[in-house]
Amino acid sequence: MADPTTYLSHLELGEPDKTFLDSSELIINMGPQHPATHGVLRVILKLDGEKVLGTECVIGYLHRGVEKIAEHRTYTMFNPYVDRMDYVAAVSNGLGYCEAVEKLLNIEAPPRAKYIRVILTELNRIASHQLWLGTHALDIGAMTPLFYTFRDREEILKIFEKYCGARLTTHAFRIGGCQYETYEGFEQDVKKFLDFVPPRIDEYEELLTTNRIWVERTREVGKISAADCKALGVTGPVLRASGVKWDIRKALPYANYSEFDFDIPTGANGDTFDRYMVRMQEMRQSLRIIRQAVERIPEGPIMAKVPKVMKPPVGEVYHSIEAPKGELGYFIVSDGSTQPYRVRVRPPSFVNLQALDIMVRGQLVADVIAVIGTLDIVLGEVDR
Amino acid sequence: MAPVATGFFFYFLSGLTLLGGILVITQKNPVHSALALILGLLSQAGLYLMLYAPFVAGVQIILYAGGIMVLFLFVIMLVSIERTQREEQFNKLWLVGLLSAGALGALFVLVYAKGTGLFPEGAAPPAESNNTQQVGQLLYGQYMFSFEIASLLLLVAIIGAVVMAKRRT
Amino acid sequence: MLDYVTSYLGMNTTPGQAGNVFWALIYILVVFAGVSVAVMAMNWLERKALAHFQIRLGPMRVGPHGLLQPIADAVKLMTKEDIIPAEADAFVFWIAPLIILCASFTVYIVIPFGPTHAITDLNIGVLFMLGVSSLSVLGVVMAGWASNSHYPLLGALRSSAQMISYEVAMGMAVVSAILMTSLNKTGTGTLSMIGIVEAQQQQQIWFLFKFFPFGFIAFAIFAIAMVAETNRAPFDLPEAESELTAGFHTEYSGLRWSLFMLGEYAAMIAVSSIAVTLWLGGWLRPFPNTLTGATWDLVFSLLPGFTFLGLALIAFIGVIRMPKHPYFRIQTMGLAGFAVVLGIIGLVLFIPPVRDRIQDIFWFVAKVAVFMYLYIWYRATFPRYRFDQLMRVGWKVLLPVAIGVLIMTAILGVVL
Amino acid sequence: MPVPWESSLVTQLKAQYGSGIREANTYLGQNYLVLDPSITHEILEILHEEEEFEYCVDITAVHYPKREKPFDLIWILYSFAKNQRLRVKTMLADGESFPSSVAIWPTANWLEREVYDMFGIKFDGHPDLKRILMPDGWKGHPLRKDYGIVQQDTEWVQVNLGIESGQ
Repeated sequence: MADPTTYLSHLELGEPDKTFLDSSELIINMGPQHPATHGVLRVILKLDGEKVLGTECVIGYLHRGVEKIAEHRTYTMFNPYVDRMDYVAAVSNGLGYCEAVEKLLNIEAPPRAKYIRVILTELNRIASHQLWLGTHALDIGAMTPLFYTFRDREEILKIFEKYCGARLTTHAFRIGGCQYETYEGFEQDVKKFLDFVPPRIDEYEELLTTNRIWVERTREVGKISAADCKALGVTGPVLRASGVKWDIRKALPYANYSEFDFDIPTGANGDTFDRYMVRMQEMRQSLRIIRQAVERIPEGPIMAKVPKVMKPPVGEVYHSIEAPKGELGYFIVSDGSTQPYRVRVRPPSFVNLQALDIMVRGQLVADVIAVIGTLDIVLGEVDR
Repeated sequence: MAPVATGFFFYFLSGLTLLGGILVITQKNPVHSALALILGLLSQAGLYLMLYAPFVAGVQIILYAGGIMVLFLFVIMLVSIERTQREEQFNKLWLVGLLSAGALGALFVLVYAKGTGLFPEGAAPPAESNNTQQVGQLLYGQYMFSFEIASLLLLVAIIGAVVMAKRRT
Repeated sequence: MLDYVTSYLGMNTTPGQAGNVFWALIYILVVFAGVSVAVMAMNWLERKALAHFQIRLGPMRVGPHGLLQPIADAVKLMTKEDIIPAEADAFVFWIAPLIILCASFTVYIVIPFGPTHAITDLNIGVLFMLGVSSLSVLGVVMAGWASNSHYPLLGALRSSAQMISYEVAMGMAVVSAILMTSLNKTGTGTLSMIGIVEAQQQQQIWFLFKFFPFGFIAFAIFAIAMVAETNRAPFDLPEAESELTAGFHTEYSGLRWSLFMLGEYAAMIAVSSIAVTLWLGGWLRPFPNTLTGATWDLVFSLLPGFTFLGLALIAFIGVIRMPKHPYFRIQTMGLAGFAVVLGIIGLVLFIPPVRDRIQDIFWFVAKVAVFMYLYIWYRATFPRYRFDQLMRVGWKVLLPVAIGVLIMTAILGVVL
Repeated sequence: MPVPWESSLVTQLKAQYGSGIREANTYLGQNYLVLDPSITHEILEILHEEEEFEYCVDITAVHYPKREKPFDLIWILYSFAKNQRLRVKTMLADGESFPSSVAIWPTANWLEREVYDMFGIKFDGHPDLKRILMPDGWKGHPLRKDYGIVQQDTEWVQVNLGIESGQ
């Protein structure tokens, strides 16, 4: 492994404060094995005491070459692979990929399939946010919320398991609709979950939102302005917490999101606390969407007429959805054969992670942890 | 309540103090020096206890060993150890060193020879129970002025430190 | 020989003051063993209580309800490989955990579990306790430095700054309690731990409630500072797991690591004991002045026995609720045995001579146990402070308030 | 089939650059421009400065080994104000480098590094052009079509991992 200092050569680092001790800067290698880097992220920190002068992310430890694999699989065969990128929001990944291929094939999923997709995707969003909340709180030192969120996430995973037999990498959707009809009692299960989870979200908030230490640890930490967000391509809750009311579900609706009534929660300061509040609100909005969807879900087929052998016409398409972490896009090039010529995944975590450096400059080591947590990255998606 | 093995403990603690002192100046690694200094300070606290001055002993532990030495270590840890280890440990002023050591020795001998009157022999040790009160009454009564002057000195030092730290901006 | 052994029994003083070396040794052994057992019990209790806070079960495998888990842990830690990193300063690395352990255990010399149940009673008792417990920071700093690694070094820097800062506020709060002792008939205060409790007895009030709210504020400051002093959540920055992996003891393993843990828990019990002694009336039972008379004395003296009987009952309920599967037979028997032992202890505590002797210790331990529970509660509830916030709380909030309380206590003491 | 994209932007660009705008089409409701490499960087700047495409969604490439200019370099842009997405495409020869757009969109930093890592396209003026997902010192650019799916840098694996093969 190369000397960490070489990685930092290009950074324009501020001079450390000159003290009478003239303490030399400390270079700390955080990760790839570290309890708070959420996987195998490696961050090289340049410190003056505890103050961060600069960071450099070293990623790729989990690189599996998903995009290369896609070129050697048929469209259908590649579908399960996308679940392995953002594995805590596998359903969203599948939705994005299926819709992109459907667009390329110029087919449309039937209404019932769309409703099922929306219900499962929004459930997955809640699950992803719950996992984020638990680990983020754990990073900042509050142990207990982790177990509460995992307890409640379990209910979502149970619904997934009953629906498609898998809990994490669900492979819930197929190109053209859904493989499975909902199971007996699906709607009851979802409705039960809708009644059961809002008090639980209140419970998390009770533990954290009014906790003075939590507020002090998150307010004014890792601030990022709306302009910086746009310039760095940061999307999702991070962008919304900086005050930009932009959500692909509203801006460029996909599936049948345009039929539902929901709000886009935004923050004002763009700090860690705002991002926390935005995600908490998003969970409640997702519940709203699911409630509407469950009440209105129509009868009918769940699979469109899809050719047995998928050969999309020559052309390319870019389709993106609002994954729990931000804009998840698929750029697919077809050469008219059964295999995609090129699949490019635009991963939200990868792009958002770029903002880490400007978010932590001049702050303390403890804030780096808080900011990594608040960016809500999944290394499987960063490295693909 | 005769103390147990007074003689043994006196020599033991004195020996430790001397050992600590010697190690402080001979150790190359500043952290080891600081640790030796702590050893010396702690055994001094033991000597104070033997002099029926438990309050002074307690203050010695809490201030020197617990407070000041931690700050020492704090500073030492921030300084590059490798550099200090390469440096020459003793400078070459043998003559001055010998002279001052001789002068100090002479002073000790002088005091020992002439100063017997200063140390009343067989003075009854003060009762241990109100030692703290006595220290307090002396400090805030008889030696009030010098005590306050000393605290003023510390205040000056604090202000100086703040000024030095502020200047860099 | 026998005379020498029995010579102490009739005395009304601690063995240290009596100069009785033999009994002092016995006391030291008893306290050392007791504290070690308490640390193990605390270990089990913390994991169990924390687990129940977090809707988990906690240890369940080793022994009934994980009761033998601390022993299993101890065995595991002792048999683990003892690693000294190649780049470490071996001597300092070796001595650092010993310093922490010594500092935490030496403190117990002056802790009064009862009017005569202390190893000795120094007349600088409180000063001695603060001084010796402040030495443990040396161990932390040395451990962090000797590991020759960045994370431990940062942990050591944090902890030395933190412990020194909070010691100041802590000392101020302690001084205001000591001032209260000087408000007795003779007008002289005391630093002796036993003397402080006796002063509360004479003045017929726990210092917690004296000059309300000033006694209470001083106590609160101490209660906060002592959490910081022992590096526990929410002030556990030196060993902040998510930031510095394990802080100053990142490079330690096996037995040496367990010495750190032993020292930490022993220090927690020790500082809680100071708080109990200074503000909560030490070994005095609740309401010694309002609920007087032979009947109340009897009622309160029966409580220790009932406490153990209650614990036995809980264990017995556990036995009943054990699954009936033969796989659990040994565990059920073990738990039943534990219940019987608890019950026997409870019954023994009803025997009048034992009852009278054990009361003081019972109340002292019960009060300390409340603090131990608070430690667990904090850990389950609070996020961690950031370093600058920690310093701000210490220097800009706790210290000025402590000085203000000190001044007010002095004024009220003279006026009233 | 792609249909011509009619808009004021296209008209304006065509008026200014003429044949440099090789295609301006809409396919499946998605607009894209195919530009001559010599003017692409300039147009990207114009799109950012004047047309409010302030969000660079993605930068990627596609490899067509049989073509004369084998690389498609693709920018996906988005305008918050217009709520419009736009794809800009240009073609590059192997070994040809292209001006970096980090100065236009800072987000291009990592995205261009990934393109370099996966395709070997160099970006001039990039502040820190080095591999991002593959290890430093790896030979070959995996997403090129001539790079086999089980191919690996055997030498790197032997030196750095101390094993014969990563497969």
